[in-house]
Amino acid sequence: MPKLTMVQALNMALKQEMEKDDAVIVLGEDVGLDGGVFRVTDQLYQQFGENRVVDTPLAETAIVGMSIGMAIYGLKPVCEIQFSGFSYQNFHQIENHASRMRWRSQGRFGVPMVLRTPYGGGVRALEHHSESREAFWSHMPGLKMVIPSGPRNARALLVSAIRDPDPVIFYEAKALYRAFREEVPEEEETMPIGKSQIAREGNDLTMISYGAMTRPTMEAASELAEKDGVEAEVVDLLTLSPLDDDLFTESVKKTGKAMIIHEAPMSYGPGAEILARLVEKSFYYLEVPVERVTGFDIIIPLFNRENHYIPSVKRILRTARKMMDGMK
Amino acid sequence: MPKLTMVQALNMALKQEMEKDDAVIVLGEDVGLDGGVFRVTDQLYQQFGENRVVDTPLAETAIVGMSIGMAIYGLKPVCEIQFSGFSYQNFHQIENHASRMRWRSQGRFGVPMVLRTPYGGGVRALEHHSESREAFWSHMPGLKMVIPSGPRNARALLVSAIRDPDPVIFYEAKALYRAFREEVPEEEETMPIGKSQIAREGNDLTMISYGAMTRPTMEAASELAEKDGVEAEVVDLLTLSPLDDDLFTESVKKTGKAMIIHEAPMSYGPGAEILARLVEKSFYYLEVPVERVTGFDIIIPLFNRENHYIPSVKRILRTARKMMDGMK
Amino acid sequence: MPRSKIDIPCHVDYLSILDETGTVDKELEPDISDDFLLDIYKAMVLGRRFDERMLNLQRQGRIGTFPPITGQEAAQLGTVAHLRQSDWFVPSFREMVAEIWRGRAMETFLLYYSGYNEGVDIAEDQNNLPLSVPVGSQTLHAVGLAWAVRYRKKDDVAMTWFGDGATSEGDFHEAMNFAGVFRLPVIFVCQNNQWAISVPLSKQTRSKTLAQKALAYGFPGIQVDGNDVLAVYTAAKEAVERARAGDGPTMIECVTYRMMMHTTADDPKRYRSDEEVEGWRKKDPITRFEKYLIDKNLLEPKKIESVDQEVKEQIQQAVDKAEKLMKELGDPLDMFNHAYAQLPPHLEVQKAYLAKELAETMEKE
Amino acid sequence: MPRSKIDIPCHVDYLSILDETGTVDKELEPDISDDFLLDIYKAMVLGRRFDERMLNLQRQGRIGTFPPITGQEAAQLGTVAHLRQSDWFVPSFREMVAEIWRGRAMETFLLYYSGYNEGVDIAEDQNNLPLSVPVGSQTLHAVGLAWAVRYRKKDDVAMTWFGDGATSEGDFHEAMNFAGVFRLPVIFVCQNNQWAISVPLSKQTRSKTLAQKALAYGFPGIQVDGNDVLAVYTAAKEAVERARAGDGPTMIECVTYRMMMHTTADDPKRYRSDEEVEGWRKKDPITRFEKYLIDKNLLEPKKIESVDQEVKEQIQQAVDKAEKLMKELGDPLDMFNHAYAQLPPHLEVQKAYLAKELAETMEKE
Ligand SMILES: Cc1ncc(C[n+]2csc(CCOP(=O)(O)OP(=O)(O)O)c2C)c(N)n1
Ligand SMILES: Cc1ncc(C[n+]2csc(CCOP(=O)(O)OP(=O)(O)O)c2C)c(N)n1
Ligand SMILES: [Mg+2]
Ligand SMILES: [Mg+2]
Repeated sequence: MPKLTMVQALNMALKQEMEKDDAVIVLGEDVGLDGGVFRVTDQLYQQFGENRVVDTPLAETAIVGMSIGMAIYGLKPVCEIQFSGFSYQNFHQIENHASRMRWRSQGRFGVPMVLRTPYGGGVRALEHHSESREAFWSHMPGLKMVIPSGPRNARALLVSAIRDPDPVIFYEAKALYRAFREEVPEEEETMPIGKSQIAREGNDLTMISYGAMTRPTMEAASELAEKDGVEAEVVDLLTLSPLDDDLFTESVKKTGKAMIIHEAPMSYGPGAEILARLVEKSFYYLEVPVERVTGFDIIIPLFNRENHYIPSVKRILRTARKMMDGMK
Repeated sequence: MPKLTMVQALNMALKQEMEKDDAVIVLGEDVGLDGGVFRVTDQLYQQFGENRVVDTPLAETAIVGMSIGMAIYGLKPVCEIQFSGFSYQNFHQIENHASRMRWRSQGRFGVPMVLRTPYGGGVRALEHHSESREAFWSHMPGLKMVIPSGPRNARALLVSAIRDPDPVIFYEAKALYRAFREEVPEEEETMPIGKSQIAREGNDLTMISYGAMTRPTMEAASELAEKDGVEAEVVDLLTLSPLDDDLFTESVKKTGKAMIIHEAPMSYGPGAEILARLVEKSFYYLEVPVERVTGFDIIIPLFNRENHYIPSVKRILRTARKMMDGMK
Repeated sequence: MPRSKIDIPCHVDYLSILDETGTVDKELEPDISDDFLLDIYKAMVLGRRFDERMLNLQRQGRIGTFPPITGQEAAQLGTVAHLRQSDWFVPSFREMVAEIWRGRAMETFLLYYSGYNEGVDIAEDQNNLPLSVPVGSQTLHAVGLAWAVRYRKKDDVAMTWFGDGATSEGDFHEAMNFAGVFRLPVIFVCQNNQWAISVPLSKQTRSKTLAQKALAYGFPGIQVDGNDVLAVYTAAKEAVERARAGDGPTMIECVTYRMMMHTTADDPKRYRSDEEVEGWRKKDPITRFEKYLIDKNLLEPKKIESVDQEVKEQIQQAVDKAEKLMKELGDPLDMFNHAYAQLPPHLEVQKAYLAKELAETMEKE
Repeated sequence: MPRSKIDIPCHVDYLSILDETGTVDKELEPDISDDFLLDIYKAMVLGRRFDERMLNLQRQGRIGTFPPITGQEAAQLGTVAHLRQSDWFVPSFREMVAEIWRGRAMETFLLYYSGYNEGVDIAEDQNNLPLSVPVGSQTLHAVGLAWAVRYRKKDDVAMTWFGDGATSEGDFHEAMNFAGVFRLPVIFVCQNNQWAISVPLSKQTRSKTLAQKALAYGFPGIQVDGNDVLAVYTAAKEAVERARAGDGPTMIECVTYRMMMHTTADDPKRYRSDEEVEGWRKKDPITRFEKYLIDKNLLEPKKIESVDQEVKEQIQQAVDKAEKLMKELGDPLDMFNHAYAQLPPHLEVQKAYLAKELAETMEKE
């Protein structure tokens, strides 16, 4: 199995799906000759030509609006919005249309599109290039919101997203694009959308995270095991909507303690919903208050300070230890 | 004191602020001669002329983008987006600019604008005219998100919003526009943004709500008192962001039980954050799981079915009784 | 060439064939079969009468808010008449008679405007998008459909309707630009009815015509008398032919008038004069078309009456059918239908919650 | 008047005064004082040298990603040169030398592109908006500022810059339309540098010129040789005068070229040929302006050298200052500054949380 970065794994998913199904069309700004500013669509233009890999004018609303039309027709557009910070330009096309066309047309027209977009900080980028606003999409009925945490699941989930009959918002953590490699099988591999996974097993504490934050969470869990003798169970959500609340509530029923880690601002962020589900489904198992380790409720600072904004291993550990100490 | 509907009270707030301060400008679609499709700006055009009450072309992004420019200059634009369902057209202007211009300019330029918009169901309207998506705005750092629940506080909060140095999203419940009258003093009255209030006192159960849902919540509380001998305390949030979590956590410390009522879809909705704060600040006082009575995670149906979507008195009561029964 | 004039293509035609008195310009008269002329005529009358009936029902509280189309029948039918079954129909919210032409059953309007989701009912073989409320936004879907059509090597077209107000939206701009860049088979039909709710065209744009906006995107725009069904038909014919031939998009500005209120929730007396409305009444698209058909010996007073009768019967049948359907439809649980291709677990839970609530209520009653 | 041509105003000029060889068209030569000509020249050289130095620093990893401006000095300075202190400056993200002209300290660029929020530092008396990254979005702020200027009965103007790619965004359309409808004192300066990252103009629009897009909004557009500072200056002068006189907006399309990568994160070799770039190098705005100033006896080889020297010293001072500042600045707690006019309680809590974390870390170290 080749060892691939997440960029390469995503590229593989697109390439293979395009080879299999001529309804799959890639479109967006600079996705063609340039191969995308992060190179996720590298060489697709050369292989499939300009009718399959479409460089569009600079207009996010149109990219999404056109994708909706293409999807209604029966194609499977995979559009790229260059940075999630510019996906608010097309917010209304998703809220007003993509998420409800199936409902509005009483089942006549589905919108099997994928909106891929890089999100999150950690790559020393300019303003608007480091935000995490996955909560917006997660709150929209009719959408699916997927966030992989590494090359292998990124590839498998993107394939599933492309084949999904409903619109999928697919957030790619920039910080993971080239952070590490994983073995990714050449053969077809999919993963169910709407299912989380246990990234690490443990009985003492449940740590719930997703996307880029899965890594520092895993690191923190390792350190807890090594230094504190605490075995944390790490849940990697993978899909935020529909949210798989079975897996993490089961985990908490076992550990009695939960913390949630994300980059997005805390207030009204994804952690709130996870916390709410925990209370609704496993209240009587909770030994201590659920904790959230998240971005602050401010605009993420320019990159010189961003590592003080984004939850670090240290910050995760601090909270985890506080929770465990509270138990002594 | 005159007894006014919420529409009249809002109109009074605008009129009086415009009389006091020539920096206050009203703009939007049909706000001029027509007085707004709900008549909130009625007669302002006649009184203040087309330089103060500006009928704009049909373009929400421009209405907001232009308001941002006006506010940077030092004016106090109060723009109307005809229905909150069309405020996603201007989502990027709020996310990319209004909410962060003060921060981006390191304090040089504030954006003292108000975006008024009707939200919510219950008025037998067309598609896109009945949604509640206040969670979007509440999750954006740099904004304030205000939702009054009646004529008097609507008037006072709108005055405060206009005078606020930061951008305020001001959601007006359509269902309340003409639902009832309240005495509203002619004299200036403001209310602090960021403060909730106790709409009804009680020791048995805390019901947390805001906007249009405050009414059925109050009704349910009355019925609980009358029929069940249960005294519910009702918290009317008034501001969703910044969220006043002191008031409702204090209440829950007293009652030990909390339920949250809103029209917005449940998942990743405002209730999740309120629930999270309750857990973080009053976990050890919670006797039973916090309950959410909310809209479903689907597009609100066309009006024939909407009363089965929007939380009703009956539905609120059902949950409240379940919570109280659980205690017996 | 220091200060020189750039030679930009800036040609915009105005087309009028049947004048206000119903006199036809023989040279420009389009070649339309008698049957088809009568089909269009009947549809125009149907649209008018149905509008009146809906207004009536609305005033009686039997249906909710809706946007009347009176005055815009020619603009809608002259354009939609060119579409084949397989072409894509992408309406805004005021294309009632065009929707009927495309096969939408009349009773579905009554259901829709009574708040029944079942008011949208599109057969698998109908390439008709459901009506779209967010102004201007649907034009982009037409662009995507047209792109797909071409990708699949079909010669279908996508036709999309919108108002004068819609030309101010960013979505319109982006749709026009994409259509131009990709040279797509889209026809942009602007029903310039002079008003966007209370905002007159003069406050909407400083452009002399709306048609000329097409020039900014490198494709043709034409302005037509939108109350002259022959002119609209002719312009649309050219546009559709161009699109089918692979020669790209066209924008057609139909100059017409919104004779009624914006929607039944609106009171136009607040912002426009009766005189203005009366002035436009003289330009009625049906009266002049009737005159034309009489002159052509295709219509006589008795036939007019019989068309009217026939149409009214159809409408009555639709009303009856709708009222019957309303009694059968409306199961609240159906609100969960079509949220996704497959209902996800959390919605199963929520649906069960509602089912239980409904059952309990039943029990008590 | 059945099928008639509509007489629409569709005039677009192309203006060029100083050709590629530096030869001036005497008739059109603008009347600019010698001192001012030299000021502009110095600013152009400063812009070029600073760009080069930034690139150098970036390659050494001393600053982060930034968008070079080389080749666009004339377009920026020929326009901004007309602004008074009280006028409103509304840039995009590639107006480095225009920003310097407006008084932005050079060290702030280095701070900004090193990820320091302090890299934005605008004095109270500077009506300069901070740079704006979301393409096209800032044009609307210029419209709002211009509206406010007029409301306050001032004769200031708002000038806003954007690229060729930006003309595809809905925001651009809406800004142009509002400016036209309200007849506002805004000048829209399009730096058509032929590329939007990897997308060439031909894929951005099918319009022959970008200037003609103004016609869709009922106001004038002009295309100029954007590498000819005299032509840019002249067109901007007309536009600014018109705006100050209350005669509304103008769009100026400066035809220029992005000589470098889009940003330092970009590799243009992936999508454009070296020949194309070399072709444009011959049209360099500085070389030809130098030739003009030499011909006018305002410049001689020694003076050129001394300007270069002066500029390099200024740059070195800025670099030194920035490096010093970077050592002083950067308190993480400052990230809570300016979130709101007054920090709300929940942010006080979050700030305290960070303060505690920082203190603990200090302790440990
Ligand atoms: C994006 C958006 N903004 C506002 C509205 C509210 N609204 C509905 S129709 C309308 C006016 C539309 O005018 P025009 O485009 O001329 O079409 P007409 O109503 O005249 O057919 C407005 C403002 C809407 N539906 N969508
Ligand atoms: C709304 C938005 N979409 C995408 C981007 C990413 N992006 C930054 S610059 C750019 C190209 C801009 O091209 P143009 O307008 O011609 O300006 P230039 O870079 O040539 O100066 C793109 C796509 C962005 N900053 N904003
Ligand atoms: Mg109209
Ligand atoms: Mg460019």
